[in-house]
Amino acid sequence: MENLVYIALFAPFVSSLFAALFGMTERKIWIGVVASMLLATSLVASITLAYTVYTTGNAIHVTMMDWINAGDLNIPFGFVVDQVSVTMMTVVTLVSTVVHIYAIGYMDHDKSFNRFFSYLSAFVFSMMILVMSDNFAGLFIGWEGVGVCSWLLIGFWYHKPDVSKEENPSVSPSWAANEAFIMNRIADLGMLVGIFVIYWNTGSLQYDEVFAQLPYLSESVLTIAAITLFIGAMGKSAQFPLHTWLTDAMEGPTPVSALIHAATMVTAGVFLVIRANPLFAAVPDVSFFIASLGTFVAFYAASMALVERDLKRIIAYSTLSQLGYMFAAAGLGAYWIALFHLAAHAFFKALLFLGAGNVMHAMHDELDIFKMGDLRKKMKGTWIYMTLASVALAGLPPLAGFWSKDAIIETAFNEHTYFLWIMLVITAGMTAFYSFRQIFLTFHGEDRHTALGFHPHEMYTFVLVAMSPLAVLATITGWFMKEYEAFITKLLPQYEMSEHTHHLASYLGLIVIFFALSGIAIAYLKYARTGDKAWKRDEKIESSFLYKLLKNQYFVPKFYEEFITKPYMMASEVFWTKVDLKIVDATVDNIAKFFYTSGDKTRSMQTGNLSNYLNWMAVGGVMLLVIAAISAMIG
Amino acid sequence: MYEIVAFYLFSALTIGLFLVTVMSKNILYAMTSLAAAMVLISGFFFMLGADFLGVVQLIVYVGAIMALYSFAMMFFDATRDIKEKNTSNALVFLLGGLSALVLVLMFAAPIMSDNLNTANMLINGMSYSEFIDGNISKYAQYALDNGIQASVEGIGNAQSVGVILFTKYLVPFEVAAVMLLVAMIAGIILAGKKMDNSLTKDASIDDEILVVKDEK
Amino acid sequence: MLEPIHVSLESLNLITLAPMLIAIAGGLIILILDLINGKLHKSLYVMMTILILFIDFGAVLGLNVNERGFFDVMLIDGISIISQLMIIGGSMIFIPLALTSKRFHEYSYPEFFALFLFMIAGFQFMVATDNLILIFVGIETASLALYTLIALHNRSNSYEAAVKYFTMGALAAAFFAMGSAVVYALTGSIELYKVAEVMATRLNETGLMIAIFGSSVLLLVAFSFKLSLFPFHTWAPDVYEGASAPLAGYMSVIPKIAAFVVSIRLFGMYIDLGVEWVRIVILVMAVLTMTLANIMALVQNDVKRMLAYSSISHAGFIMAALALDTTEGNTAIFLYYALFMFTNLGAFAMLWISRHKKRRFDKRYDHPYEKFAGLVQIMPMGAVVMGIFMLSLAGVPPFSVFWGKIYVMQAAVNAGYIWLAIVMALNSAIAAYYYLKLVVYMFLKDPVKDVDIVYYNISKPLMVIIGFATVATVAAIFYVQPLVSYLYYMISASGY
Amino acid sequence: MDNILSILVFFPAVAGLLGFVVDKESARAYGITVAAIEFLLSLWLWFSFDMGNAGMQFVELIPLIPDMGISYYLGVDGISLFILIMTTLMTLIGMASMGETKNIKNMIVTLLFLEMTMVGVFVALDAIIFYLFWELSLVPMLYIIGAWGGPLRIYASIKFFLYTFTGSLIMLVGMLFVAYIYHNLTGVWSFAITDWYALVLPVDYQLWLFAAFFVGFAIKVPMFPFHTWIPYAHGQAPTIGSVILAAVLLKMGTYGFVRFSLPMFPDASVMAITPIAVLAIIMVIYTAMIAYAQKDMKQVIAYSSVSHMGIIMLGLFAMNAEGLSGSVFQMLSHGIVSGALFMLVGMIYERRHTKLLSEFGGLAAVMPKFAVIFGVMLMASVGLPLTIGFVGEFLVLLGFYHVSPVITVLAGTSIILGAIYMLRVMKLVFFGPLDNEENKKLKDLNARETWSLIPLVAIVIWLGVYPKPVLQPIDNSVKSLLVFMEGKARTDEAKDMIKTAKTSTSIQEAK
Amino acid sequence: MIGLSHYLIVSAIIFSIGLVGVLRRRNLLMLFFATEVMLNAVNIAFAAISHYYNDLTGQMFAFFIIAIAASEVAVGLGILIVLFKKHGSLDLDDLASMRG
Repeated sequence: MENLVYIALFAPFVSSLFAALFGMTERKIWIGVVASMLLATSLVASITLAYTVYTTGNAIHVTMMDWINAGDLNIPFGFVVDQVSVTMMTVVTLVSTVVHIYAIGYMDHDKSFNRFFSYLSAFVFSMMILVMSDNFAGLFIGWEGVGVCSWLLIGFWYHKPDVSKEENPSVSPSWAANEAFIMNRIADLGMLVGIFVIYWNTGSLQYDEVFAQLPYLSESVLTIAAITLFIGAMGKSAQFPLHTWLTDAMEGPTPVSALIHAATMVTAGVFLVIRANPLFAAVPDVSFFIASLGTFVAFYAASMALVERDLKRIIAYSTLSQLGYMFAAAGLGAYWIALFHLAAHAFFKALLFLGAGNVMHAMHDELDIFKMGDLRKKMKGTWIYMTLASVALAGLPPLAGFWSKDAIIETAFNEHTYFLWIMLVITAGMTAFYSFRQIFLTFHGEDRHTALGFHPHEMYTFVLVAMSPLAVLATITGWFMKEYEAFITKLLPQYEMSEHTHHLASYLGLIVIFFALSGIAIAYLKYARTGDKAWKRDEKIESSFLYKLLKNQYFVPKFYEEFITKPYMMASEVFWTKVDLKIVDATVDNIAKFFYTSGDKTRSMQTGNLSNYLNWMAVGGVMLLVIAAISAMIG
Repeated sequence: MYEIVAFYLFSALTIGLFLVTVMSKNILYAMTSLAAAMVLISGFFFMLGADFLGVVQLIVYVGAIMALYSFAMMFFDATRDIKEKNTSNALVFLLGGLSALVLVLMFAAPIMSDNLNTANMLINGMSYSEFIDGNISKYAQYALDNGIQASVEGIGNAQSVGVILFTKYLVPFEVAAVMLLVAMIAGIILAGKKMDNSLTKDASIDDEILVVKDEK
Repeated sequence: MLEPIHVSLESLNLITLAPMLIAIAGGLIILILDLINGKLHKSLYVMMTILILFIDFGAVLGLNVNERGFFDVMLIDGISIISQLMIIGGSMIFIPLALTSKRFHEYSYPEFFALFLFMIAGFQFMVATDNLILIFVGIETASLALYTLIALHNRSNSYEAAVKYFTMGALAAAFFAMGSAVVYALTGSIELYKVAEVMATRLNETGLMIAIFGSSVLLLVAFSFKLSLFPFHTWAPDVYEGASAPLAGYMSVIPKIAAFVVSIRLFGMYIDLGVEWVRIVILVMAVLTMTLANIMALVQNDVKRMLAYSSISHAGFIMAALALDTTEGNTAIFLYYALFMFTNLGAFAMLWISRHKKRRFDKRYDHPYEKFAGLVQIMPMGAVVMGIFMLSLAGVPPFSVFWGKIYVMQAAVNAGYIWLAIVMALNSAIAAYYYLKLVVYMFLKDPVKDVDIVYYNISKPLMVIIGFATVATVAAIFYVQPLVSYLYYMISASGY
Repeated sequence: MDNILSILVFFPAVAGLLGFVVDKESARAYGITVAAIEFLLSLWLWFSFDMGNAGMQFVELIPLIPDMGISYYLGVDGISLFILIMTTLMTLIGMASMGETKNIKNMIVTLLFLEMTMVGVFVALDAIIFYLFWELSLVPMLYIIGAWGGPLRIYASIKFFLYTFTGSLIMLVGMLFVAYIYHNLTGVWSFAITDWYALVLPVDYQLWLFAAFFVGFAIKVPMFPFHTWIPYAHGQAPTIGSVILAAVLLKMGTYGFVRFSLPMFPDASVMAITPIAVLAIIMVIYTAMIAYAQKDMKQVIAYSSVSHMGIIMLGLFAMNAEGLSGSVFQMLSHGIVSGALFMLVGMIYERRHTKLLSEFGGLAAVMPKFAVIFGVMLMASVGLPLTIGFVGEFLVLLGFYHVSPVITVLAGTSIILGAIYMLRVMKLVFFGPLDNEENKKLKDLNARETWSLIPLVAIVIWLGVYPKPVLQPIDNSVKSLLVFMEGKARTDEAKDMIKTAKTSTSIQEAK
Repeated sequence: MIGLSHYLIVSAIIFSIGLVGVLRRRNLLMLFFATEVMLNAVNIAFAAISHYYNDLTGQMFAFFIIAIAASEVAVGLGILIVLFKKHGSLDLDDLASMRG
């Protein structure tokens, strides 16, 4: 079994190194193929492990070697394959494999093809470390590793110049990459502090040892640890207020968006909360805060998606929103539901992104859905996939999204947090609306793209075939919810709906479905029709305050720009030119200058005139005599 | 009584003459008054019983030194009035006054004391022998017996001076001879003709060789 | 009538006079040689001088510690022996610098060498006695010879230097004489060991403090002049500039050693007696000297003048050690000078070999910094050697002056004067700037265009001397231990 | 080879002297060979180093000036061993990577002398010998900056020299005072650090002495507000100068704290935690911000050095094994990473003769190898896990958290601010369109440059993934140091604050 | 009765006069006169102290001071002569080529 663990872990690493070897040479398709095969190997290993864990019910624990030993601190490279991590492993490797294969098609014209695969596999490797590690430090390795890979991949098209865009502070891929990295770093600091708190209070960073110690820790320690760890999670999972990077990250290539910014990396935060569930369960206040924040983000992101024109950014907002759902579930204690939604979301969201990638590919990187319309005739396969994924996202049965999302909403109801429940229900409606707004504007309605000179064409067939597993999973995942529950609750706490909720479950489900359907209906009425009733841009709405507010993302990026970035730059400049050069350095120089000028002044006693010298001598002598006389008289 | 008169007279005269020496604009007056004052100083010496010193004062100072000065004065052609720019007279006199004040204060202190006399005797008696234990020199013996006294019954000042100069102070005396030799050599070579041309400045004697830096 | 006095020869302990007599006899021999044959080359005289000094050195080495001679006028104690050794040793390094490839005025006189030997005899008398008369006569013998040696360089600046030195020296002599008179008045003696004893009994007498303070001040003025302490230092830069480079280097070390010995005897006595006031005055002067000389050295344009100020500053350093009045402090004085001597003479010798007869770089200065610009490109070895001297002067380990510096500072710390050690440290830091300035010119700048730097004055003997100084500077770490233990032994043996 | 340390110290010096004879054309090869031999010698030292022994090893003791208590006393422990190896390594690599240099022979000889002084500082166990090498190291550096530097080189080099010199003189007074106390108590003069360790000083003495040593070390580190020499020194120094300066010379300051301040003045050190921590976070935050405002690539890295040194300082005063080991490890990490970054900047400077960020852009396209290595070093610099930079920074922050969570959080902003300025450099230099014509002709790294950087990349990753071979001996020595400090501390606060590791070896061994 | 103090005070006054002379004289020859004045003042002091102590040492000192004064004059005049030959003036205000 250990070998399988290492295979699952290191196959992507090998893939990355292999691609990196050819990183500076010209594009070779077979590198993509090899990388995909290695990823598939990892997938197979993960599935085998999953099966083993499923059948035996025991976690597999391996320790590779020591990493850091200092003082009493002892951090090994240890990996644990249990129900939670194996779920993540399977999801990650599965989506990655699909994305790798997809990328062979998507990136086929890019001259940095090889480099891309190197980065992508490296990302998978980091993600595997993140999910498999048996201690917080290992988690942090993966945590930072995915951050770097994300940085590399967002900024993959580094050569693009900075172009300022209205409403949107992101100026170029490299800018977005940096933003993502730095935002994540802010959160990582929180996470580091969490690790420190844990270490100094438990003496270890191993999950099992830490969790075993939890009962002995004081409330305040637990609270601080939970809050700081959650800050880490907020960054990676782009929760408010650290969310702006995620939409900007859409500057990266679409497979990256699918893999990193939808399916895997952004869910790391959720994973952390699930992983550290004993800790979070011990501090209900923090958990409730997490749930509230999650709900808020779900709504907040969905609201911004309502008016977005950029295909990928809409999906990004929806990702944000769904992450909010996951946090809501995790915060309410329904960890396994959160994990289940995480997996389901990974499948349909990756599918959605890959579909968007197809559209982009077809539209020559044009992303404005206002410039599309009626693409379904030319891109049938993509249309089907995206519609399927959107239905799943909107939460309509029998697709995956319905089961998981419904369970979350039900949980909110069950916990008597009705406000959260209402918000989540409304958000579900909004989700359906914006998903289908996007589908309709892209694939239905009037043909707007031909006039603009686009001649879209369908993606390669093998790409479409490669996407099929995701489509299948997006459809069927929900059907296995009960079995999964049985599997996962061996590790995670069981979440039981109360009798009351159970009773109302079907009604609750119906309410959600109703909201979703009405969202779709509105979207259809507004965007899907052709002819006279075809959708037109409405100046009035677009100039309304609410629209502008949403369009500008509640002015949060603007706020950051004006109140953090610019002041920081100004402060840096002031510190350098005013404080460091004018005060600190000048002080030192002035001390030196003082000596020099006083040297010049003292030098003037050296007039060269003997008479002055004699005067000096006499002055010195007589003064000494006078001092002698005075001091003799005094003392 | 006449001692008091003589003292005040000499004092007033010497001070006056020295004042002329330092204040006069005419170098001749300055020198003459200096010589006169020195003569008067020898008067002090005679009054104090230092006959030999008085004679030396007259011979060396008034005779030799003043003669040297007058030759020098002739050489420098300095008989006319000297123009001096005295920029900070106030400072000068302040310093002079202060130093006079402090020195007077110092000397007005009870320097002589009974204490001292006994101490002095004690020293003369005792400590010569202490340093070189067991090797008491003859002179020490002598001093032990007689003390180095200025006036001893039946011995003139010149005699005592002679004794002390050629016993105890023989080394300084000989060193003074060397010093005079040095002064003589110095005077001769400095005033000599050879100093008129300077080898130090004259490059023509051995041309400065310029090593021209290699052009690379 | 006086009985004839019989004095046995042994009781005179004539051996104590031997070293000085050798020097004086040597001077006379040179004068006689000149009389017999006036056309002898200077190299003969140089070698003669070295030989005489060699014998002199041997004679000093043969002396026993703590002897008195000649009616107790001569005092051969530890410090007189080590100071004589240093004086003679320093002179032996100095005198071969006469063997330049170019002719300079002073060396054309055989009298130069005779005067030089008389001067050394003067210094030796000065340090080998505690009789104020002999000290005075010794000082004057040496000084008069030194004035002449300066003037013999024979150009306008050297006369000026000689006049300034002479005039101020005369004033200092008057102060010394007056100080001695006060001491004599106070104690009835002019022999320091007696003075100390009598003064100790009189310290408590009312109204006498003013005379005690006054006597110390008058003597202090005289020796501060010799040691070039602020504000009596004003002659030093001008005299060093006017004198020839080797003589300036010589003056910055040897006469000061002699003056320090007398100062130790004099002011050590006062401090020992418990006249704390003297210590305070000396400390204040020492601190002012090192600081002001340092900051004035900062702004100099001429290397020689800079070195002049630097040696004033070093003198301040050492004067502070004197004020400590501990055995270590006194050892520090000699150790410092012993180590400083090589470096400083070496540095001045480097200036000497670069001396032109005409000022090629500057109207006024012989050795402006520009002259040394880019020296490393023209004469790498010369630049390195000069650089080592500069670093040594700045107190960079392991070069010689560093060891002196830490010994002085350690002595200050041990005596409880930590503030003094810190002042010394800060002064060393200031001083580093101007030494570094020359290093920067030599190593980091390009040569001034159109002016050829030439090692005009170099000759084999000079190279040997500089080589010797360099080795002594660099390898100081190896001989500091014997030196320290010897000096410490000698000084503690003589009770200081 | 019991006298391996002497050989290590004097081999480069002797080689430097002999180097004067070597022909100009072959000087570089000579230098590299000598540096390589020296490096191998230091590796040999490592291999024959007894990992289990926390005390001094390879001790050599020759009384030099017994009357002053000065002896030639060398030895290494886990702390100095790796700094020493890093010194020889960085000298070797710096020399190997050196581009076209005028007066190459002088440079090589100077570097060899510099190497002697640097090695000397890290192996000296006698305060005066330490001071000797410490001061002597200024001279070659002065020459390197002054002779091969930029337009302001003379100002920069003098500033460097005088600043450090002033500080170290104050330190010298401190040393002399310690020797004096030692003499008072024992009647023996000694400057041997190990002898001094035995001194238990009153707290007020400790404070004063700590302050005296602090001035010397803080300027070298350089701590705010004594840091202003470093932008000039780096800005003007040639590449090799910056590499050595950042990699080794700065470490002398922090090493001094470990070797002198902590064990000799445990109580004062504990009292100084807060002030030093405040200075350290100012260093971390303030200089990181300044680094962000820089227009010159090299200045960014120069200021980033100061910022990272702040982290090291913080770790030194964490008073627990985690922080202290982390700090020492961070010294190595910073040495290698900043050295490499300076080398990289130097390489680009050689090509374009400018370091201004505005001149560049899009270089990743024309210089991919360069970009990759720069990226690796950048990531190590911002402390990415599995690179060398993380281990130290993590341990330091972890360790200091035990002392003060608030300060740790503030210092922890270095991982954010570091990312901000480093990524800015990355973006401005490597990303964006390649629109400057001159940049289009740039050539990627040649074989020499690549091969001199690859070992560093390898070390960065090796020690990031498996730091144990290095961390273990460091940790051993650090633990015994802490045990020693706790045993020696007089005040209760100090005893409370110094946290010895549970796994520490006994006090016996510490002595 | 004339005591020691009287003599010493006269000596002090003359010494100060000499000092004033040294300070205010700009002509080197006249300046030398002033130094002679100072030395003479000291001589008076020594002779007087010697007398009152009934001890010859003071006279010896005075004797040597006279010798020293004589040598100083010789050397001083020698230097003045070369200086005068060079500068044609004895005014020390003209002697300031070295300064700073």
